[in-house]
Amino acid sequence: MPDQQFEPKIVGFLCRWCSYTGADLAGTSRIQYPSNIAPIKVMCSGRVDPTFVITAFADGADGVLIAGCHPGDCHYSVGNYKAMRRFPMLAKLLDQFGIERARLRLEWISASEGHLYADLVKSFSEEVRALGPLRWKQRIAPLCESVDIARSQAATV
Amino acid sequence: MIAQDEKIGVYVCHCGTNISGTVDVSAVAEYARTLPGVAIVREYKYMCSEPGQDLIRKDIEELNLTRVVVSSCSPLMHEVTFRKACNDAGLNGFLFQMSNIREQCSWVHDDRERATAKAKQLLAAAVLRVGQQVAMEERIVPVRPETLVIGAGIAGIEAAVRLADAGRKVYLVERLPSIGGHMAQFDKTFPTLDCAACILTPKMVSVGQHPNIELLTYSEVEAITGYVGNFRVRVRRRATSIDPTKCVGCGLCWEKCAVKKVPSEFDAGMSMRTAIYVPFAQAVPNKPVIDREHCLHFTRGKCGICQKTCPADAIDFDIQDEILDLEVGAIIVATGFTLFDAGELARYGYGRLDNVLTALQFERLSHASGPTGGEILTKSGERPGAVAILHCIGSRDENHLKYCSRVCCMYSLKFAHLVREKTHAEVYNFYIDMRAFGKGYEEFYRRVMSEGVHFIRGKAAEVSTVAETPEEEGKLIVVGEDTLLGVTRRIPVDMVILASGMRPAEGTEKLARILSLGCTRDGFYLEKHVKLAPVDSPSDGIFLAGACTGPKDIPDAVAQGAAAAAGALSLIDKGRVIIEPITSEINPEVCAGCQLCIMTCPYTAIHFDSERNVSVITEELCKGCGTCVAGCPSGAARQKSYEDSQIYAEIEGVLA
Amino acid sequence: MAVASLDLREVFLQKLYSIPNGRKVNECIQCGTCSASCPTSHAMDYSPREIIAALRAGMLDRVLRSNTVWLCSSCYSCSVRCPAGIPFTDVMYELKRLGVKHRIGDKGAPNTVMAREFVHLVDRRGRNHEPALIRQYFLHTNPLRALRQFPLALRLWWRGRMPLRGHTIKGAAGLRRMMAAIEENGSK
Amino acid sequence: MSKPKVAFYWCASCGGCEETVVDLAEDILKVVDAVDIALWPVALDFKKKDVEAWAPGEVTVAFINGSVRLSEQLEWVRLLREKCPIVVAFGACAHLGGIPGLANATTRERILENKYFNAPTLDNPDGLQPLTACTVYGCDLELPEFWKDVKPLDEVIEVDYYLPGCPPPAKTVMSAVTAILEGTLPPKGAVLSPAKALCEACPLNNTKPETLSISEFKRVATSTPDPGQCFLAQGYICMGPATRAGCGERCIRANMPCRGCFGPAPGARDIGGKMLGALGSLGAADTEETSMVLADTLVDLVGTLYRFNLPASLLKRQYTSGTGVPPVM
Amino acid sequence: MSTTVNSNAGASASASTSTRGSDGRVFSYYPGCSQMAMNRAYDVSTRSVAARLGLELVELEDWNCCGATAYVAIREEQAFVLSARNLALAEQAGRPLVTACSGCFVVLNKANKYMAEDPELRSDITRALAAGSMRYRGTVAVRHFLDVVVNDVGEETVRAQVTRPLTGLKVAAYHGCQFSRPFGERADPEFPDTMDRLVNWLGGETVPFALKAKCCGGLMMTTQPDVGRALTGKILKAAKEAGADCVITCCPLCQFNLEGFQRRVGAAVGCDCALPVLYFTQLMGHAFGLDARALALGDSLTPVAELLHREAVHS
Repeated sequence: MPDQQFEPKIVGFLCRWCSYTGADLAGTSRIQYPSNIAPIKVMCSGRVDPTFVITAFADGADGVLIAGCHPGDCHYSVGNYKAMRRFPMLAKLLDQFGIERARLRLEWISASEGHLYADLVKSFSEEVRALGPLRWKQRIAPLCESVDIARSQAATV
Repeated sequence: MIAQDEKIGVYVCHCGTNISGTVDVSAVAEYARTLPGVAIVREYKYMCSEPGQDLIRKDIEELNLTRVVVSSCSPLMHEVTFRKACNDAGLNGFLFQMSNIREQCSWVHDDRERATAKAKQLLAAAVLRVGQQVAMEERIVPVRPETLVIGAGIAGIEAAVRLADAGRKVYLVERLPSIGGHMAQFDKTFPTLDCAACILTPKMVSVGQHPNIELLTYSEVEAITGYVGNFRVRVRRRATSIDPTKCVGCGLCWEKCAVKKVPSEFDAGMSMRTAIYVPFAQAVPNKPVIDREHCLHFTRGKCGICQKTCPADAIDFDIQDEILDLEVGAIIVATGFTLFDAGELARYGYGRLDNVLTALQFERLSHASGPTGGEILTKSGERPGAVAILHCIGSRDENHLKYCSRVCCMYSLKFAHLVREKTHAEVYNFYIDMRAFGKGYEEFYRRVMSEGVHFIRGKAAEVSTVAETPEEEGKLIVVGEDTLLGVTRRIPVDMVILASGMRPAEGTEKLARILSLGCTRDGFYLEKHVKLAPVDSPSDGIFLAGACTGPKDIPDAVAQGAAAAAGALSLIDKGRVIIEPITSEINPEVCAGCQLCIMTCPYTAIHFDSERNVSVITEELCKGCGTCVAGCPSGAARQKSYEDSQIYAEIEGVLA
Repeated sequence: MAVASLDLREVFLQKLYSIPNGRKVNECIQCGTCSASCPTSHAMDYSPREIIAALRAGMLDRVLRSNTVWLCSSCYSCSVRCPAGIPFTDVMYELKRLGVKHRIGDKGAPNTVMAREFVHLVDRRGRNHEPALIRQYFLHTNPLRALRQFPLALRLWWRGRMPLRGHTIKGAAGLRRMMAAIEENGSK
Repeated sequence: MSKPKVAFYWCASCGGCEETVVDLAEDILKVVDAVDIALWPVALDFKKKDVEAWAPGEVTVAFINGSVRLSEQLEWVRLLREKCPIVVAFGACAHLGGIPGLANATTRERILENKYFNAPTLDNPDGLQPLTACTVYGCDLELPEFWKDVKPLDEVIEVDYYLPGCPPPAKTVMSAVTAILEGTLPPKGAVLSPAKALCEACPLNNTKPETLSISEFKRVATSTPDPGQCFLAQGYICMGPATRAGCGERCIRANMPCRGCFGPAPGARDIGGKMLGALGSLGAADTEETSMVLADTLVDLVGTLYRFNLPASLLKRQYTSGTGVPPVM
Repeated sequence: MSTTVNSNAGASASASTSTRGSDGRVFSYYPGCSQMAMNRAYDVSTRSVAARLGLELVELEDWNCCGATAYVAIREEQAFVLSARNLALAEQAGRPLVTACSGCFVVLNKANKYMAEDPELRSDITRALAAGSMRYRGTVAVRHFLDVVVNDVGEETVRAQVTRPLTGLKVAAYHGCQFSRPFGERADPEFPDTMDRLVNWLGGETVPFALKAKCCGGLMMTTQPDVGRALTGKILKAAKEAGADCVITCCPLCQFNLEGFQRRVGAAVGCDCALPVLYFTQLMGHAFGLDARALALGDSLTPVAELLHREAVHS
């Protein structure tokens, strides 16, 4: 059962030309969507260093979106192809670390697809909500945590 | 980390009630006071107004602010405004940051509490980010003097001619074989009843002959890269199969063409054309193209009559599509509209019942060079005794086009007049509201009323063929409520004209993606500002004209064409443009010379300096995408304005 | 005295707005498409368009006293055609319910009887039983007319289309519990 | 004036770093001439109480190798930190977590389960598990505790300098010792190695082609690289472009792509993220499908990209509540 | 387009597909009250042709009234409860729900849609269902049998079953209102051609029929006979004038209005309205070679048996 109280935090890396403009369009068109996403503008989806994504998770994000121009429409010709290739590698790496693949999305949103952006935020928020909090920060924080290992079975030789 | 001695000024905008209606601005401002380095926080009704900007200027001067953050609308909207305000007060504009709490917060969330929480997140991101920003110089780049005009309807033609007359080179790209657009199809123009061809043809000719206009018909824009002043455009010239240098346009080829049954696009399907054809007699350029979809040579590998017939030996089946790479400083988009497909509304019978015509079909029917030589006749060749004109077909309809198409009322009046004049038939206009807003329009409405045209205030509900009385037998019966009487009326007529609405031209969305333009929900291009910048697109250097931003009549389209030309000209004439310094550079202290960035760069802007064993970016060639930065494994590459540290600060901020 | 007091109007608007797209009545452009599309508008006191105008003018009285709602056959022509996206058929249902609930308007008598008998049957047995419904309907409206229907009834009976006994579902008790629950909810 | 005293201590390590000290060869004599070794468990028997007896500052430098996983290790490094003005993290394990740090890719529970119940060579009929306390002949014994994860040295104590490498090359060690003796140390917190990536010094760097288009990633476990060409150009993941130089290119010269033991180059926040950024740029795929196929040719990304520095990376350690299945040990 | 590499997408996707039937051939069948009484021929013929087409119709166990037009007219939420109970039963059975009654089709669909769109309503209904120990999660697709036959089963399978093509038979395909309005997503709301296509596959032809989706008057035939007769009369008249030999319908109420009152309707509109009226399932079954009993042709008030055994239909 998804936790209805849990409000996922999603960081969105949006390319300035297509996706950020598309997200702005959702605004000028007053299309409502959940407030779970916080946009960060980059010039191109190809600028999204996988380290940004890892950092976002490490800093407490429950989901990360990378959005760029549709393949073939990149303002910088081919930057989005780099994002496209990095994405499955990164998803695979995070998966190996127990970060569910569904927490990371790569989507193509053009400047005219405000409604698509809104729909995406809706569905992504729901999906991440269903996964529950990542709590990465808390997981990696404890230092020298002491746990009894079979202390209760203390034996006498 | 924000240095100890920083003094950051934070300004939270209400934007009237645009922001404060949903976001608790005071709470956001209160929160801002808790952020590191923040020296002063103010909220104001309209930060972008002169007094709003003054607040910033004054604080910079009096409080010696070292950095400024404005929480308001999209940076795509007002970043330049506030940056300039900072510069005016002596603070480097790049020590300024904006947080977008309108487009991406107050306008898209209705829960006050959560919208306020998000506004705080976004503000924190901006404050942390600004702490990492550095003073920079603006970058000035030269502007190329050429302009690309996409679409050669009346708006595009107007823009091209204006620019060309000003002595500037114009590339005019048109998808169809001829320029002229929809206006070339029209019979008369309202309200003056000028002959459309008479006023358009001279303009078309001047386009064809202008030394400064390079006409690229039968062509489409495929890709655009670059930025204001320096666009690189890829255009595909579709193969016409005709060598234009040899063809004299004698017409023998299409006379002989074996394929004669292709519905003519220009005549809106009211007549047939051949596979090798000139769309209409006054076409510019007046040289045929071969429609390869229908040509027997291409579909079945036989025929070739035209080639044998051509006295100039101009027909060459082997001509291939040509790819042109153009460099231009400005782009004007004038891709126009297409008619709403009345077939979507089965109840009006278009495509099902004879003598139900679209507006464009009627234009052709009434046009002297149309299929009937300008006589208004039913399909059986008779003069109609009664004609109904149904307004708002597709328009003002939640299920189809939500907007008013603006021109239909007036062209419907024009049709009514033409029908009365040419046939003396009874004419019934079924309308919801009569919108006659332009110069001379209301007068024209009165004139048509005085001509005995019937006006029924009510939208026609359907066109029926089921007669209920003997008078209705064999007629098209238009059923609609006369709302002024509160009575449903059934009007038997011989011809129905559907005043179909306007929707964006086919391919508008695709071009929007290529150009990174925004579209409204209706699919029309989005202007930079619907009132104050109606011919500017949100992307610098790209202008919009005509019906591609919404339905327009001819005078408005022409005015916009001229306005867009003025916009392009003011850019070109200045010869240079200030752009944000977002280029990348490589720190030679860190670079190990692995050269992976060189392979990553889409612009060959990076080269290897073997002397120093480091990679070097040529700033002039760098477009600032930052891909090399993400691909630099040692962290030597950095992107100005989008430094890693700034992004990390932002991530930290939004997750605070 | 106006039966449609201000309170009733509030109640009604609230109900109306709660149906999907119910608020769109405020966006009516009075184009008349609904009226001209309605197969029975010629028999109505007020056409659908006029009903919306009256609703917006606050003349709920006029609306409820008209025969319009009882002439709606739920053909959905107006709803699919309405350029303002008003679900007019649903508006009609809401008006019917309001009329029945507050016992306003007598023009709908036959329909009210039909509906009441229908509800009665279904609530009891879980299903409708047509012969019983028809019988009850004529008994409560015009028993004489029932006589005129007799030949048809006979023809139907002859073909086995008038079974005498209806069917009661196994879950009838459960269904009654559900109905009780929803009624309780409604009275809150 | 008496000679300065130094201490060597080892935590979770293989002993290779100790070997480096021995590898100083005749240089060790210079060291011994110059300093007194106050503590060196690998060679001489010392007790904790001996160290506790040191006066503060009596021993100048502690060279600590190995990462920290046991409570005993924490106790010792804290003690050394208390006593010595300078602490040097010696080798990849102390610096970044090192090979033992890869254990962070799984969980303590799984490690113990494997070790005490599943290992094929195991004979543990009574199902014994390690205890932290037990009573032997009436005496209560306390034993070191095995923590949840592996940490680099600077996560438990403050570290003054880092000597990277697995192990640090003898030359680097000698120059560090010299610097300490001569008081010519760089600012505190420095990694005592060049601030550039390995490609800088790589003998194969000039064999890199003009463009790279990798359609499949290869592994040295299943094929042998051509020793005369840049490994990346051949599709082998060489961590050189993201890894700090200074190792003497030992692996490269042995036809082994760089495995990253010197840790990230100074400009890289996270070596794995950075390397993925580069690898994604160089892939040949141009559709979403082929991108996935390309990614599928990458085997054990954590083990490849974070072989020596997982505990010091952003990922740090296994997130245990996810659905991802930890790699089988 | 999404490029999410989603390893556990199954969880969310399954909800919408669980009721689609394992091979798309097994349905929960909802006959509707009318088919139990005055229109049992529709039920009989539906089951017969379904069996021929390889569709397994499993009657929904203990179904109840859908909450039809007459019910919803006075009690709304209760009507939704009635629908929801059926939907819950279908969900339990894990199959999509198919009905041949256009009225039930609209009512069940509407309940489904409104519950999906209105969380408040959904929670009210959920609570009511719980009082009867039932639960509905909102995963059942409601289909019209005609839509399933034409759009799922399709031309090839239908044609393959034809043993008695309807050669020469001219049919007026009367779809009525509620097959295509407001939920008939795969048919034009005003000019549906679903049955026209079907008749064509059966070897017959349909006449152009402008009133094919106009209202027959529904219950008004009983409550407002004047209005009802006029509407039904127009339809029969138009069908006759178009040269139809018969009318087919896909709704029990339309069927009853069109066939049961032809004499009085004729008197009302002033012309002869006598015309055989069948269910599309009966016509289809006939073309499949099924006997009269399997199609309950004997139930008809109009001379359908004679119609179907004319020479023209047999050639």
